[in-house]
Amino acid sequence: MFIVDYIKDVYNGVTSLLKGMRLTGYYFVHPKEIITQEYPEVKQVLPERFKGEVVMRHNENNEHRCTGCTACELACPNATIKIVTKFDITPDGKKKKALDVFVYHLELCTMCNLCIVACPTDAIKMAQTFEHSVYDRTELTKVLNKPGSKLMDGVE
Amino acid sequence: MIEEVGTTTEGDLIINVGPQHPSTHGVLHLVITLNGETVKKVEPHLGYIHRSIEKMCESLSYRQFIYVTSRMDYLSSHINNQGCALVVEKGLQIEVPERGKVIRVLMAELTRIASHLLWWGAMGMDIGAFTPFFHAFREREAINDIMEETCGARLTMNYVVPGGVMADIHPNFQKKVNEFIKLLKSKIDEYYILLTGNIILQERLKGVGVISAEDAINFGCSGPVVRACGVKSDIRKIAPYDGYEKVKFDEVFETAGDSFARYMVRMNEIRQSLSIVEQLIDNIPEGEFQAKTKAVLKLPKGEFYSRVETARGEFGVYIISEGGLTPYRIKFRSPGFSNLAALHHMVKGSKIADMVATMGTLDLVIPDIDR
Amino acid sequence: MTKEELKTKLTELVPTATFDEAGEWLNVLIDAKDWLPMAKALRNYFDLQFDYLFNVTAVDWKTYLSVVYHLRSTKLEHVVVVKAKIADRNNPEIETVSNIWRTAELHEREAFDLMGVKFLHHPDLRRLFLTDDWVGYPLRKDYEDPLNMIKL
Amino acid sequence: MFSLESLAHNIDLGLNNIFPPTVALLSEMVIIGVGVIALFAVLGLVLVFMERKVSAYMQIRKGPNRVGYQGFAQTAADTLKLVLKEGLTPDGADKFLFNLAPFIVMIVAMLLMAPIAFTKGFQIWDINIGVLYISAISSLSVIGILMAGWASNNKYSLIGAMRSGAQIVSYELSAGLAILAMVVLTGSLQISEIVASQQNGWWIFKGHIPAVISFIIFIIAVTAETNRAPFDMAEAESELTAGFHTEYSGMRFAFFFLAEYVNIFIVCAIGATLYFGGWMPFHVGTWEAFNHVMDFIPGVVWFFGKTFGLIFLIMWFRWTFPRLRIDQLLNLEWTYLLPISMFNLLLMTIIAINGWYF
Repeated sequence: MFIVDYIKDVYNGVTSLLKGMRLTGYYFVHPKEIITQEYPEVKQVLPERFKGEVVMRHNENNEHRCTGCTACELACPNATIKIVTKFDITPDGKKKKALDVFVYHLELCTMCNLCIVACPTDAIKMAQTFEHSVYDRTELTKVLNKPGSKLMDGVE
Repeated sequence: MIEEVGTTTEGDLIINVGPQHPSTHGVLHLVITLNGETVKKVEPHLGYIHRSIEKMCESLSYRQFIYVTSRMDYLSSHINNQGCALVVEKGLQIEVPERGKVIRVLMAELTRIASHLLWWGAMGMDIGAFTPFFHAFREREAINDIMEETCGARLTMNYVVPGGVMADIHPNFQKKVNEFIKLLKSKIDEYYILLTGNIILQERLKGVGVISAEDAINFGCSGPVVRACGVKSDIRKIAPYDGYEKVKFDEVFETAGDSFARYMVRMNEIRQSLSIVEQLIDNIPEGEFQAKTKAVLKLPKGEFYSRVETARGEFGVYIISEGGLTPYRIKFRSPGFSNLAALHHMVKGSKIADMVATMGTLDLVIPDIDR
Repeated sequence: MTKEELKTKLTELVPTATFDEAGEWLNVLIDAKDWLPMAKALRNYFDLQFDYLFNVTAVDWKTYLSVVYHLRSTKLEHVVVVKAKIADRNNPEIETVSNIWRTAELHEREAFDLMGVKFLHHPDLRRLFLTDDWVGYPLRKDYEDPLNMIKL
Repeated sequence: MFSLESLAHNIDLGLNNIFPPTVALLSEMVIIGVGVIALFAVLGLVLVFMERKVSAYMQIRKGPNRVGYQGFAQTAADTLKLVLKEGLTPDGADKFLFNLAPFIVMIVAMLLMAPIAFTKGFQIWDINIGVLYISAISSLSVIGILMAGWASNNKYSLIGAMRSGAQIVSYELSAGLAILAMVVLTGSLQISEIVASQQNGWWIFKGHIPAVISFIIFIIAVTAETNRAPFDMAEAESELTAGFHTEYSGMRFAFFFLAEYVNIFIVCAIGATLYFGGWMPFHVGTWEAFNHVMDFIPGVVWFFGKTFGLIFLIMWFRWTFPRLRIDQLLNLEWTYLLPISMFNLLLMTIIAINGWYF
């Protein structure tokens, strides 16, 4: 019947609305459900696999493991890494290729992790930093090997 | 002939919706012809974030090009990557170890849930309910945290490599996913109360943006759009990949073909994906997560096509190889591009508000359309 | 329909067609002028019923162009790949199929935009992604753009 | 005992003692004008802050929490930003109407403040047709909105304004009928008398079924009249970007924004006056002790408490429901609300004539 359908319509509609209001009302009176993270005060600890930026491992004697093989440079899809090599003279008088400057363009990097996978000597890794904002983008071009650092002994 | 600004000769109003507009979810530009509130014509103008990924991939090696595809449909980036890895594996006949396959499927389904959750929230925004957005993000955040722990990134993970996955799962992965399953199961009924069951939403979506099964096929729609008309189209069922043939799940169908049917297909797909995750999470086989591959991959001369089911529909990768280090020609068949083609057909004759609601249920991701 | 059955059927349809069975699906290589009648047949014949055109693209083979159509039948669940060869690279022309499969409309516009294939009788053949005054077709192999293309 | 009534009375007496009556009246007007503007500013700040916090808590987030303690100064900071911002006028806009529209909307909101009784005897103008006055003036705000939409030279604004026109004109009817039902029950149009008639119980309890129905219709209709979600057709963020005030910026935008919130306050104040007894304390029949305790709470607190309760209800609607479509909106009015409220008016008349209320 028309009137019955009409009232049923109104009833069903209103109950569906009230159910929704009960849910939002529940959240309104339960502030402990709030999921806001207040960022600068509360900093989340990022998991160790988080890909923030590429850094080079150095030990306490300022030695790194990069042989300058350019595997990472070849693996990089965006030309983010540029490796400049030099020739060291080994004690027995031979010339040996070694890393001079490891240039890393953070502004081009997409954190795809391919360079880390490609590295045969495990010289680079991903750091868990994420606050990369700077005022001048040239600051994002970084040299990863620390000044005066040398190749670790035994790494070929 | 349509003028860019002003009215047509019949006195209809022409409005530019986008490239910056709250309901186009990105830089989609629609030129709509209006007669009062009624939409007479919708014409998409594309290319605002066209990056020519296809050309870009022609100069990238078979390992490198996978990461670019994350930037297409960024909401189901893992599934895009999976499709690309599959085509390389098909060309090189690499057999992915079981563990690798299961991890891929798990991640793909989590991605699908995350994508559908974001769609649900944005759908609410499109029809004027703001609260669902945050409620959906709460659960999506849990998925993102899981992704972050295992893959190292939250959205564009680049976790897939030809031959498997890049790294093994994190030791906490199974525990976290089990927690997430519990969380989502407790919250999924709230979605019903908050939006699905709401009389206003049902009135807004039922009978709006109707497309028949024949038209949907003819327009090349895929995914939930065509499943809402009752057409079998799930690639996971038609041409199973990565071990989808071994898991039990139902392809979700509706018959009405309207916006509400599309809405319900997506809502039910969340449950189906959840059941896939549930089946697999405690049964990840032991073994290698990645097959042994050569350092430099070279596809043999020939043509390879692989298709996967992303959250939006059928994603295809078509590679023509000349035997070199890089693809000779690569083409991505993106689901959003074809779905967008049907928009005019769906909305002509309805109100502006219906157009927004229909666009919401199409779940357009603009980088996916523009590529 | 299996590959073999499709092959015999399609040979009847287009006698000049050649086949390539290397991949997963049957590849049919035809000439561009045979395409329109073949497309109609593929769509309408009772035992073919390719109603779902899921991919259209064009390939630049340096001396000629080809347009590749991936077709699937949602009812009979078979797939065929049609490659129409366009010999004239400078003025490539092929009949549109946007009146047979509506999805082709946007896909063909994309192919026109990026590869320069002219689809005859297309209802609205304009640039899709690029601006209307763009010169050249970027996906062609001989396309040069010193400003935007960075050689690695 | 100190009360706002005696304060107002003393000011009136003092001014009349010092100045001749005309000057006294003028200076009283100035005081009231300043008071109303100050109240506007405070209401704007408080209501915007309230809306942001309510929405935040319903959306499981914290809302503004940086400027000042718990973000209390956030709205003040936003206002400062809006004041300092350049007010742009789009090219091709009708400059005069474009600049006039926000002021019309503001003036209407200010005029509506006049007959509202804040507490006993504390009322700007106790006009004897108070309810009618409010119904009449509140429909004027549509002119400002139409003006803004038309003058902006923007199609989104135009569509938004037209929607708003259709909507306000329609919902005026059921709001009027809902108010009329209460007038039938009270027998007076004067706000102070309506409040006084609720001394022994609020109308929503005394008038039982028809009063409750009337209240529900009233709250729906005023939500629509103030262009609030789920009836925010005029702004419809996802469809028309910002509707009729798309092109406004700076202070003129702030006027629209402020007027929206002041309008909400006014309609809720009227709702509180008609159904919840205005500044009348909560009394229960013969519980003398209880009633006495209730009397200790000043009328202003009661008034604002009830008003803010209704405002919270309207905000609650906004942050829960999706938006209706324009044809559904009109459908709701003409096929549901209007017949129900007409029937309700009839029912109310029968009840009032027979004295079947408490």
